Amino acid sequence: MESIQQKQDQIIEEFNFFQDWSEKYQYLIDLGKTLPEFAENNKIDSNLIKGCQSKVWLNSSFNDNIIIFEADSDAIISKGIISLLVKVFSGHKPEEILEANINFIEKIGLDSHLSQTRANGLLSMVKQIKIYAIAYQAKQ
Amino acid sequence: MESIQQKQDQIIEEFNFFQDWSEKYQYLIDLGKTLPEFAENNKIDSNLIKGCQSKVWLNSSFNDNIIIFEADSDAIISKGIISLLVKVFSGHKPEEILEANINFIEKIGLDSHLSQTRANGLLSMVKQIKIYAIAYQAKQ
Amino acid sequence: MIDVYKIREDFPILSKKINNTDLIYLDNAATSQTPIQVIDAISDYYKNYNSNIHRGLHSLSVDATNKFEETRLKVKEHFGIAHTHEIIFTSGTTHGINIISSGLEKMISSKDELIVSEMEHHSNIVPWQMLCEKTGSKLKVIPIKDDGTLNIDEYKSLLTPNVKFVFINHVSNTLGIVNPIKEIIDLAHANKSQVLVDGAQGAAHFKINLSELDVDYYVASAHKLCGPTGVGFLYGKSDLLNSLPPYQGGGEMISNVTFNKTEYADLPHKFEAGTPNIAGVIAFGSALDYMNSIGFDNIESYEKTLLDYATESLKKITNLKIYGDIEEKISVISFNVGNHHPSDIGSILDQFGIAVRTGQHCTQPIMDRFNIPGTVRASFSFYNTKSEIDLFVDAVKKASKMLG
Amino acid sequence: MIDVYKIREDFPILSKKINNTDLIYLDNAATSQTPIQVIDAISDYYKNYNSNIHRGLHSLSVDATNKFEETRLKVKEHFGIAHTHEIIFTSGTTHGINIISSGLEKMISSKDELIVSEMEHHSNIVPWQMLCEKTGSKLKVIPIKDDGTLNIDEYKSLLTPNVKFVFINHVSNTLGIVNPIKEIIDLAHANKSQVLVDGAQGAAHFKINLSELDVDYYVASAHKLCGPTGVGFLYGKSDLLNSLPPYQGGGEMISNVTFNKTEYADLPHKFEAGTPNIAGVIAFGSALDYMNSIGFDNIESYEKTLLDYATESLKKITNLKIYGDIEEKISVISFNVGNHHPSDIGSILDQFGIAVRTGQHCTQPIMDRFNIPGTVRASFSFYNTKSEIDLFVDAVKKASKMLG
Ligand SMILES: Cc1ncc(COP(=O)(O)O)c(C=O)c1O
Ligand SMILES: Cc1ncc(COP(=O)(O)O)c(C=O)c1O
Repeated sequence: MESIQQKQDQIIEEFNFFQDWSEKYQYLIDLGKTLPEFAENNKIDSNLIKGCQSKVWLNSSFNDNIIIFEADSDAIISKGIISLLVKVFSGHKPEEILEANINFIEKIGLDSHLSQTRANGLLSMVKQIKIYAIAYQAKQ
Repeated sequence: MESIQQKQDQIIEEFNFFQDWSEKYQYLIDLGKTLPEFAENNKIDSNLIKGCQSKVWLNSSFNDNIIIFEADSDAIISKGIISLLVKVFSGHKPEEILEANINFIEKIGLDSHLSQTRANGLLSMVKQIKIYAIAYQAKQ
Repeated sequence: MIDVYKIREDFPILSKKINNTDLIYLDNAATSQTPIQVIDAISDYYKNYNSNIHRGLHSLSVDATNKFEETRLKVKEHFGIAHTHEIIFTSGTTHGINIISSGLEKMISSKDELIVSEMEHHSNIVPWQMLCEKTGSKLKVIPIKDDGTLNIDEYKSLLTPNVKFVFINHVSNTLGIVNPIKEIIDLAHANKSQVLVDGAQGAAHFKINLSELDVDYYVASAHKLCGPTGVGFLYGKSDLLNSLPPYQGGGEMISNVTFNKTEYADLPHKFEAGTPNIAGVIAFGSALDYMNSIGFDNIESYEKTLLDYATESLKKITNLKIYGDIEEKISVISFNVGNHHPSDIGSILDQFGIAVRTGQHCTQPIMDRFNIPGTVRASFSFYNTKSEIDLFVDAVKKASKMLG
Repeated sequence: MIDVYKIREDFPILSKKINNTDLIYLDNAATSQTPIQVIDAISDYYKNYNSNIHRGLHSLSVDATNKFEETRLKVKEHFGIAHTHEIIFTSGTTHGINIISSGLEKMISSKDELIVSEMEHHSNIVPWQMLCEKTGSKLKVIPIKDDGTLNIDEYKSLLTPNVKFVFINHVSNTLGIVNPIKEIIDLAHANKSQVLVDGAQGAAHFKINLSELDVDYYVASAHKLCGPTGVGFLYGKSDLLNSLPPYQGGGEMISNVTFNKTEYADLPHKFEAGTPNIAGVIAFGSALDYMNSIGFDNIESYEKTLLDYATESLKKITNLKIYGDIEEKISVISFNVGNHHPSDIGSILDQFGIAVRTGQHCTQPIMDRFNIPGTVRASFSFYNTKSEIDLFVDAVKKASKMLG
């Protein structure tokens, strides 16, 4: 299993190939479409992330000291973005997540190409992921 | 008895002699000081004119078809101004007062040399004088 | 007629670049842009006669007071109001509505009923819900039909003797639909109900005469009328305003203060507690001047041309659905494309430098009515051009294609 | 130290002529003048990113939202506030006080007592009188002594167990006296009473740390702090603000609206209904930056020099009486000369191009206390000079001579 940093570097490399924002958006949209189905009964208010104009749900489970994230959104670009986050964070220990330095978002220029409301939504997502990590760490 | 217009013309002529605002103010102050005493028991709320920062009282009496005005103020410049008004309007018939075209205020430059709050106060005074005239005319 | 390219020169923001392309501003229903004349009026105030008003004896204060009161006169003239003291300056539509909703607290009881419509902005819903909660009175809702218009037959049957007030927007900010407010007012008056019209969207697009409308209360915001943020006005018939208690306590709104007894000042001051947005009110006057110099008739007919052109062009896009596509509307188009989330369309449009609004537009009940998460809303103003609309329609097509 | 002549170049209005002489602006307690940096911030907003905030997805809206929220951060830093959500933007001090007075309606009963002081601005009296009228609670008044200061012994004896709230100004706008608010707050807290401080005059003249003060609520206006008109802020401890009902209903302040149930948004939005004064809030941030670039320590010590100089010079005038001539004060001098009516002095000073305020300064109880119709109030700011004070004192002498 790759580390969180390795996964970020991979994403950064991928995005380096894109010429302009439309390719980035197209990639996010495609990612959004391929994100695995999210169980309808997990679309509950307690999984909803505040601060996004679209609805974003984030669910997590904890097994063998490892957190698995699943996510969904009713907007496809949000779904693409959160699928990046799931890719980066899912399958890691709480400690790893808490220690991780999240830099791929700026590096791939998402923060400037996403409107800030989206970027804030993204921040909320990262925050929520870290909150889960803290909670599971406490459980250990 | 001179007409209202004649009295206004007289005032305009007097003010023509003044070189600057300070002479005009000095004149108003002196006028204010020489305005006859106003009976304390006439200093009642119903005689008070709204719209002045200082208190201005205007009292009137009606005899032989003629209105006599008396006025007072706790500020001396206001008192000077209202003494001009009393001079112009007192001793006239309601009709004369209602028909009169009041132009001396601008002509002597009082409206530009008085701050507008004062000028508004002055307008309130003229308005009050006309209201008295209307009331007495109705009584006839 | 309108020389739109000449007009655009008055708006510095319109030559701005967004994401390296020209800004195309189609979010006019949220806030209008500001011509240089209005911006200059604000600077002029602060550079030449900034001063607190009404109580001052010195020249600056006198100038500021006079200019401030001049706007009241302009509002009176422009909106066909009988008396200047029937105009209360507010910080915006929301503030104006809340002055009334708070004022009615003591005048409404649990037997009374209030009517709003399903297409109201939250600002014209929540204050009445709060009022009902405090007084126990009942809020009834005029439903909207599938085409987005009000169901006037339903309105008539809701108008029972217990109905004390009707709260209705002149124009829907989401659908652009112009409501038949004259009819609504006349029906209400025949029922002895009073009417407050939320004119946030109405005031900006055509000329209205409040005396002829015979409306009881009317509220609007300057920032939708080429004016500054933080300013609006409330019109009320003077006997009604006189019968309401003051809203806020403070300076200006009193004539006499002792610890035993405080007397309130006359209208309009009774409702204008504290130092107002002096620069803003003065600039609002300039905004009215500006719009009148262009002419509301010209604005109305030009915006209608833009609306028709945009509606036709958009309709050619497969799966594009417009909400409230009727004849009687201002230049606002709310739509969705297929099942794409409005925020997806909006984000992509932003990359093209096109500013539209997406979401619920503070009208959640409309979204619930049509069972959608939101819409993309493009709203045009007299400074928009047909070629902007072409670029916009083209971008919607591209966005839809990208989203697949 | 302050280079006053350099600073004056930032203020376009200070080079204005009034009645053919240079303007001498000594009405700073009513409203402060506005530096070009703040004026430019307003223009910049309208020229470059005017847009409605918070709900927008497009770039302009994002820029406007970020700049708006930046001011909240600046207020937090400047006033030593723990959390940004404890800061509510208002249209001014009066609005802030009324948010609280309206919010307390349901929390106060006829057994409760409230305390104000005899030196309050009407804005910090009338709302509490209105609250008492609605709730039947009792308003008690801390008297002032002959020297203008609060009678703290009386305050202590008024602080009985029934006292729920104390409302007090930080600095008297009429007398310039700085109240011992730390002591007042600590005494109140020991009595389990909450304290609202009216900081309209305090915030502009020295730096304060609200966390250290441990004050429950604090309100101020931007227009007294080199900022624009129509903006202010309310600070409240978050648990207290959370416990209050919302003030106005409208957009922004809700998270969910249906006709069955409406949920209010979290702080600070719960209290910020409707489109705010966006340009104004952003310019308020620039005003704080500007004043901090000069430095509040510098401002405080320079203004003290002006105050001492003016006080000494005025005292040499026969029959001139200063109200509140004590050590702990800001640069405000209220006075009368003999029996001359303050408006007579003020009118003559205006002819000399000198702007002072005359009258009751919205503090009628102070006038009643000293049995005077009003005062002449000269208030100095960090951009005033000693030579302006010389001209002012000279003009007072001349006025007094003219009046005889
Ligand atoms: C002490 C004090 N409180 C309250 C106010 C009211 O402030 P505003 O008019 O900005 O609401 C003022 C300003 O005159 C003041 O000096
Ligand atoms: C129909 C309608 N009502 C009320 C409002 C609220 O106006 P403001 O935010 O200026 O108070 C708006 C503006 O969004 C609106 O469009």
